[in-house]
Amino acid sequence: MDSVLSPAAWLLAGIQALLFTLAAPLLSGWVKKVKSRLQNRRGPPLLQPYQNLWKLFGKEALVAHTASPVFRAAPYIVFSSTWLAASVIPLIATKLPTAAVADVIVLVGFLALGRFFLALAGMDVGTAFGGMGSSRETLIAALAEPAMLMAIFTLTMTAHTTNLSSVVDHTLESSYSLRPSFLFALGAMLLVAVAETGRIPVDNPATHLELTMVHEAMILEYSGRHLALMEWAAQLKLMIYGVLIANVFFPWGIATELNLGSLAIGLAAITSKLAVLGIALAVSETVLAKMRLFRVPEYLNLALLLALLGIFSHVILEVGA
Amino acid sequence: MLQLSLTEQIVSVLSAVVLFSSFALLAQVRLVAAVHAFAWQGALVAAVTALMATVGSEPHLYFSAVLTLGLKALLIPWMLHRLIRRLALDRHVETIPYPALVILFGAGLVLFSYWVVLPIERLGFAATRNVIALTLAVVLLGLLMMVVRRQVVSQVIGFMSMENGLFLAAVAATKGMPMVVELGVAFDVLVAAVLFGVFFLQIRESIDSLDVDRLNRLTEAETE
Amino acid sequence: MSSVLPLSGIAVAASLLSGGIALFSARLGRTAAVLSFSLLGVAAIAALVAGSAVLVTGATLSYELPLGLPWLPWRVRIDALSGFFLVLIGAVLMAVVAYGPGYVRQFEHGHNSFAVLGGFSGLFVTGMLLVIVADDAFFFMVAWELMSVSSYFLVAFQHENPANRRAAFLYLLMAHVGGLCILLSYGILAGFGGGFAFDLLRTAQVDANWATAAFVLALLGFGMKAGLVPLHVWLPEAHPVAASHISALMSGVMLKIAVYGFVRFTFDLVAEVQWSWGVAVLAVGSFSALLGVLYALMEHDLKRLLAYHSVENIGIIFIGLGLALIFLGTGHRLLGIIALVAALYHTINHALFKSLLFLGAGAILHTCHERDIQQMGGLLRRMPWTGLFFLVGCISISALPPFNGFVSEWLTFQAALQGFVLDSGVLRSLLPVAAAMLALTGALAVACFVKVFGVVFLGQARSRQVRHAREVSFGMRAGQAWLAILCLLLGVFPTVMVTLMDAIPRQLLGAGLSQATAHGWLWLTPVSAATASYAAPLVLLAVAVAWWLAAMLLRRGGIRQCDPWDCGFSPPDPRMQYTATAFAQPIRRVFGLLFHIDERVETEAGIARHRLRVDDRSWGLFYEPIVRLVQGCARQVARLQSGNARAYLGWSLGTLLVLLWIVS
Amino acid sequence: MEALIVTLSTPAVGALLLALVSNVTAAGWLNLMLSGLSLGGSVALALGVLSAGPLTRHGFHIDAFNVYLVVLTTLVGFTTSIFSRPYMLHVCAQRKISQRHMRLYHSMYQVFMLTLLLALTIDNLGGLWVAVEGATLATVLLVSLYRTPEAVEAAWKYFILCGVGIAQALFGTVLIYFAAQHALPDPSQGLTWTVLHTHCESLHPTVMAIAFVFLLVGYGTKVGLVPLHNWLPDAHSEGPTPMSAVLSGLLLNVALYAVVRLKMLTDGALAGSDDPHMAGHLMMGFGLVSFLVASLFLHRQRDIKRMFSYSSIEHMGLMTFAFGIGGPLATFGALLHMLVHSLTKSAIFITVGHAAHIAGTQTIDRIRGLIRTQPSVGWGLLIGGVAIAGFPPFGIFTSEFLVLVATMQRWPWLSVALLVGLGVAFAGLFRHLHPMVYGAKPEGQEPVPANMIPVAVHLGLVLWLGIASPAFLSHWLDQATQLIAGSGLL
Repeated sequence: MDSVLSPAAWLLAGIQALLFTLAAPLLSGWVKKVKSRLQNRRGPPLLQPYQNLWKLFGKEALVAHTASPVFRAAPYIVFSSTWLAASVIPLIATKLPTAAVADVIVLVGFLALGRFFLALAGMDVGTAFGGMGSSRETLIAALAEPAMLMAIFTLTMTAHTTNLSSVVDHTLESSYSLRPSFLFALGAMLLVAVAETGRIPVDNPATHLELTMVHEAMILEYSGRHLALMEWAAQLKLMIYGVLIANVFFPWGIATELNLGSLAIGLAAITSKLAVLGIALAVSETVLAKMRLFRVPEYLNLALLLALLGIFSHVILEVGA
Repeated sequence: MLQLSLTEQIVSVLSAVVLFSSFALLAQVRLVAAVHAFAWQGALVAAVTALMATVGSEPHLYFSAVLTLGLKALLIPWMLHRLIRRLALDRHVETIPYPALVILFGAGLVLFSYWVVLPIERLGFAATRNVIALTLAVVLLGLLMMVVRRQVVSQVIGFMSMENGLFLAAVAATKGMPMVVELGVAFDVLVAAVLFGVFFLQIRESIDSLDVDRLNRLTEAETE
Repeated sequence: MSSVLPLSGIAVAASLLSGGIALFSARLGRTAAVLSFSLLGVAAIAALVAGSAVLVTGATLSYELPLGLPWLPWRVRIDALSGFFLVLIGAVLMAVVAYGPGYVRQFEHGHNSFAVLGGFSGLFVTGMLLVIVADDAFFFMVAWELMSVSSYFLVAFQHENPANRRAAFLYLLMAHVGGLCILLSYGILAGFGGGFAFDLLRTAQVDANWATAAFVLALLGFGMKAGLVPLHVWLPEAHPVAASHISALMSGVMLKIAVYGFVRFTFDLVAEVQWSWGVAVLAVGSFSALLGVLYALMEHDLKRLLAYHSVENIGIIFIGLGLALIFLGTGHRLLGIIALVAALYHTINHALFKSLLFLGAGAILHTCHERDIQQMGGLLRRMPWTGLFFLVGCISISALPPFNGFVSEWLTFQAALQGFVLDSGVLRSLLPVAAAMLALTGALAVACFVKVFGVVFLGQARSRQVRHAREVSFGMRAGQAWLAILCLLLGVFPTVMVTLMDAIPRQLLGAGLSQATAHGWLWLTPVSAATASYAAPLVLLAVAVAWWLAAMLLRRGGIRQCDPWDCGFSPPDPRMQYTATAFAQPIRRVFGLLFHIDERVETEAGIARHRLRVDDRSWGLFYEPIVRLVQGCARQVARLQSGNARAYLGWSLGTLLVLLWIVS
Repeated sequence: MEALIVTLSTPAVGALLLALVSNVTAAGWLNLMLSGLSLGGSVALALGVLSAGPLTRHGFHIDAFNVYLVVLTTLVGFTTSIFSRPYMLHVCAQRKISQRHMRLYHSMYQVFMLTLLLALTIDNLGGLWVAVEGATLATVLLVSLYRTPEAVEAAWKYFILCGVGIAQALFGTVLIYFAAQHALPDPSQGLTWTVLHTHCESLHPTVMAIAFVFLLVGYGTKVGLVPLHNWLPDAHSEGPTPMSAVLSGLLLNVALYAVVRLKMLTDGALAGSDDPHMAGHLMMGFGLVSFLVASLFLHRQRDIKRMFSYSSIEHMGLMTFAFGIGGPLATFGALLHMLVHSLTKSAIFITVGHAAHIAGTQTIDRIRGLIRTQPSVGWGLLIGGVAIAGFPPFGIFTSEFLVLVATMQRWPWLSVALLVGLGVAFAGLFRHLHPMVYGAKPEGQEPVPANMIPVAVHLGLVLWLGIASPAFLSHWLDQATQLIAGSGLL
């Protein structure tokens, strides 16, 4: 509880959250860029996402006359809940006071809250595609969420805490870091991350092909600043999963002391880790093709299986031993 | 060897004859003959009663004897006779399925009765024990008759012969029940007999026959 | 403190009187309804005050009533657990009192008089209150069955409807069987304790095997009432057909009374709990939670859907109770207490949000006369307040922060995550699996309520009467508002509630949960601050700030109304909307094994129709065999009554011979 | 003693008087008044016995066990006569029976009451037998009163089966007398129950065992124990409804009363033998079989009165079972059950009579929507059904609770059978009851003049007994328990 009372820590948490938000479009720009390169295209500039957002913010928002207040409120809720989720995750430094306010289960709760309103927004206007997107989104989420929680539980049970900051600290301090359970959990987490962020092979963020889209179907009716918020929230989500994987499974380099030097090291570390992850994602998206919707449950079952294996190997191999 | 007094011997013999008459009832297929056999059975019971009255100097038993004679040997047979004629059943011959088996079963019942009363030996009055066994057999045979006979009249005769067995038991084994009770019993039997008469007519009216197997409207078993 | 007993007495008397007054509705007209509901209001306030007084002081009060049998008088006792449930009843009853007068207006004309509805409502509330305060098994059973019977009459209320009759029959039958199981389980304890007073049961030295037998019977009995799978089948039949404020009471409160009974039995009356019981409860709870939500997803009758969600939430409560039993049975008292508090917290949460949702469904039914969600749509613009409150209910039941459902699920997760302290590897791996089931349930619940809210309140109206829906009266909205506010408060200030509930484990298990609130009202730290913490007020604040920031920054730029775009197709009409069936279709395919699906295309006069029926599998698996067995036995037995007098005489002769043979 | 004379002589005189009164309306009122007078007498008698202890004089014996049954009998007789008056007038107006038959009906009603009261109060086993047989004879003509083929058939079966049964009981009585001849100082008192009871240890055990078998089968036939019950549903369904009410509410009780009295003797005689609880075990067996079989039978009924007569078999089975268990708790429960079952069942039959009038038939499938047609009858039937199914706060729950508890203490595994039976019986009852009371009113169905006061009184009493058993009644029953089981509960 000591970190909670320190104003410096709060300040740092605020900065981290801001950084998180601002860096999110950069990450998706990076992935796009790498992907284009892999496909022998030049691709958009790295900062193109910022430009898109800026443009959208300046535009007039169109709202269908069949829409209800939920439609207009949803972007704000989706964005703010995703942003709150982001603020809980240690980005460049641990001992976050925000991680004490909301632990990892709350983080999942925030994401679920965002998804709830995103799906509602999809159904609000009463079009054919919106409902379809919501339906698919909730199916994928329903199957992905247990796998994700199980993967996280493997970590939290190892660290005996659900405070993400403490989990990272624990992994750093522990000498026994090459655990079979972590390996399985990482696998599960990677699969879930791909599904949850709507990337190939589960969903294709670049498509507007009616029958395959999931996320795009839900935000089909959005325009202007509403669309900008939704897009930004999606980019944030990608970033969240990236940072989660990067910092929870490979925490090395993150700042545990609140001094400028270690913070700089932390920033550099997370940047390079995310860059690597982005390349990995781009590679996998290039190599793989999108699945049919009803293959997705099998895919997520694999994630759940990995997560279960992780937790079993933890409670059987590591606790008992 | 049992030492029995003369009275006890006579009682035993008469009771045995009553038992025999029960078999006669069981086997008799002609209604009129069955009524006659029933009347004889009543007379025998009355005779035993009178005998007990003389031996035991129980004056109220004389009354019982007369009552039994009047009721069981005369009045009820007469009523049945009249009913049979009124219902035109004089020449009715009943078919009993497996008559030999029925008689065999009856014999089995007699054996069973002896077996049941066997433990009463300890009381040390062997004759009475035998009489109880005999009367028990008469009661069971009466019941058996009601089970195997389909004719309403034969059923009534079976019922009445059960009553005979009871009465014989009361008289022979215990020298008669208290007077009030016997009067009550006799009254009930009389009313029952009258009611039977009423029912014959009602049943005849409703199913146009006196075959109890056709009284089966109130069934709950599934009809295949 | 001395006023608690009189207050509870007032609560009982007022509810009884409310029923009595309703009987005169023929003469008094609308006055009777108003009077009756005001008396229920008195009962609600009295229960609330009495319950909170007991919780705050942690005292135990008892009293003996001059009723019952001479050597078995009815005993009353109010302790913290009773107090908690009194508060629960009072809170929901308040909403019903505000909501009821407006809702029952529709019964003023027509056959179904208010006399029956109000009369049995009063009795129903009386029964529930008495169950809570009963202190001996006999009185408990009387009150329990009073509750069952009066609610049965409430289910059968609109009995022109065959569905009501069927539901009422099924309900009463299962209530009866459940009641008998409970009676038997008390009987086992009483056999060892030497009497039926709860004090004697507490001190009974029960043999372990018999204790298990008693526990299994109690689980069956209370589980049947609570609606655990596969004993839940009455629930989706009975709750929807009752009047909506009664559904709220039944689903919101009566099921909780079953939880009360189970908690009272296992945590209070049975001296020694065994961890194996916990495993059974955990398994049953997990399956109930998962199957409940899956069946709910397939349902399109709004109230049936909510009823299946009750099954789900009862499952979640029992997951908590199962965890508590496992921890207590293995000697980890503190963790057991956390799990118990989590379960009880979820109990009150579910009471609040499920009542809220049922009241909302009732409001829709009241104005649209429609329960099929496939006929609804766009109601949010026609009934904004009801829609808002319903949304609160949806968020709460989906366990999303910062509302109350999330807090209790969070606590349950926290308890489940402490599984590493257990010695047995099997148990250690069981707990995370249960947690995963809980997570899956939660995610599916989100899916389901997206479906419900999306199809009912969003989009466009799918039928004429829905298009002409109007907002309901002030009282009906007030009832929903009260519950919605409570949902938010319990979500934002969990520490207050946990502090209040502290008296319960203190009394039942001899220790409190002081570390949970050790860091001030802001922080909920069930195990320790290092393990997990949650500051709900800060979360709410952060949401508000984030929203405000985003809204402030993005004020510029106008908004223009236009037709929906929909990829450039012509403006969609209501029939083009995604239906509830379509919404649930992917899930139906993924979990197809768990449903009994009857899907076919029928061609009639050249028109092809697609028919789809999705049913509960438990009917075919558990109930139909029993029905067939009873029918078969009855058919065999009926041969006894062949109609042949000679056969009857033969029976007599045979019986005589057999008996003589036996005695000789 | 005066009270006893009033109680007994009223029906005796009444029977003669009513045989002469040809005015149907007047006869109905007279019947009602006579029953009321008898009730008054019995209440006075009960007060006397309560204050002064058991009364044994002039061949009558009244103790705590039978005095409450006497009051119950006269009470149910009285309330049924209230119901019977308009009901039979209605039947008469429909020309189902003639005025002559009405005379028979009223006269036999009183004879029936007389025989029941006699059977309860008399101190002589022979007298008991005569009275029970008399009760059969008095009712047999009433069963066939409507003269339909079914009624005649039912009456015949009733007559022949009960006649055979009661003959077996007489054989048992003779055997007891026989045993008494060798045990009593004064053999001529060999049928006096009180004398026998004081000397029961010296009665020959084997004779008593055989005698008990005969008596159990004999009186058990009248109780309606399976498989001797076959007459019961027939007689109940075909006779006039007031008759069904008193048959089910009273006659069965009296027969069970006889069995229990004889069990007390048998238990005493067998106390020293190697199987001292033989009588109890036999009763438990019969009771349990009756209970379970009757509960299954309930599922297949098509006639409303038949259905409730099976319910009577079920409850009589439960009581027999409870008396068989013995011990204070079970006995108390059984005694209470006798009381509440009589009250409830007669109330139900009264309601059923009205229901059958409303629908014009007794067929369950054609009785529909009672609550809509005539709420008082519909609710009466429904609440009666709830009460008879054993739901609190009605008294049947209390007595079933006690019986169940006693079973759990002595025979834990049998309580499972009891619970299964209760569940099956409930399902059987309510699956038929539901469609009858609920639903829309059928075309052309009209309310009938119905007097629901007796039903309200009965159900009110049962409710009262369920909520609070009054102290005087508990003591009363407790004294009876002491008599039967040897020790009381209080």
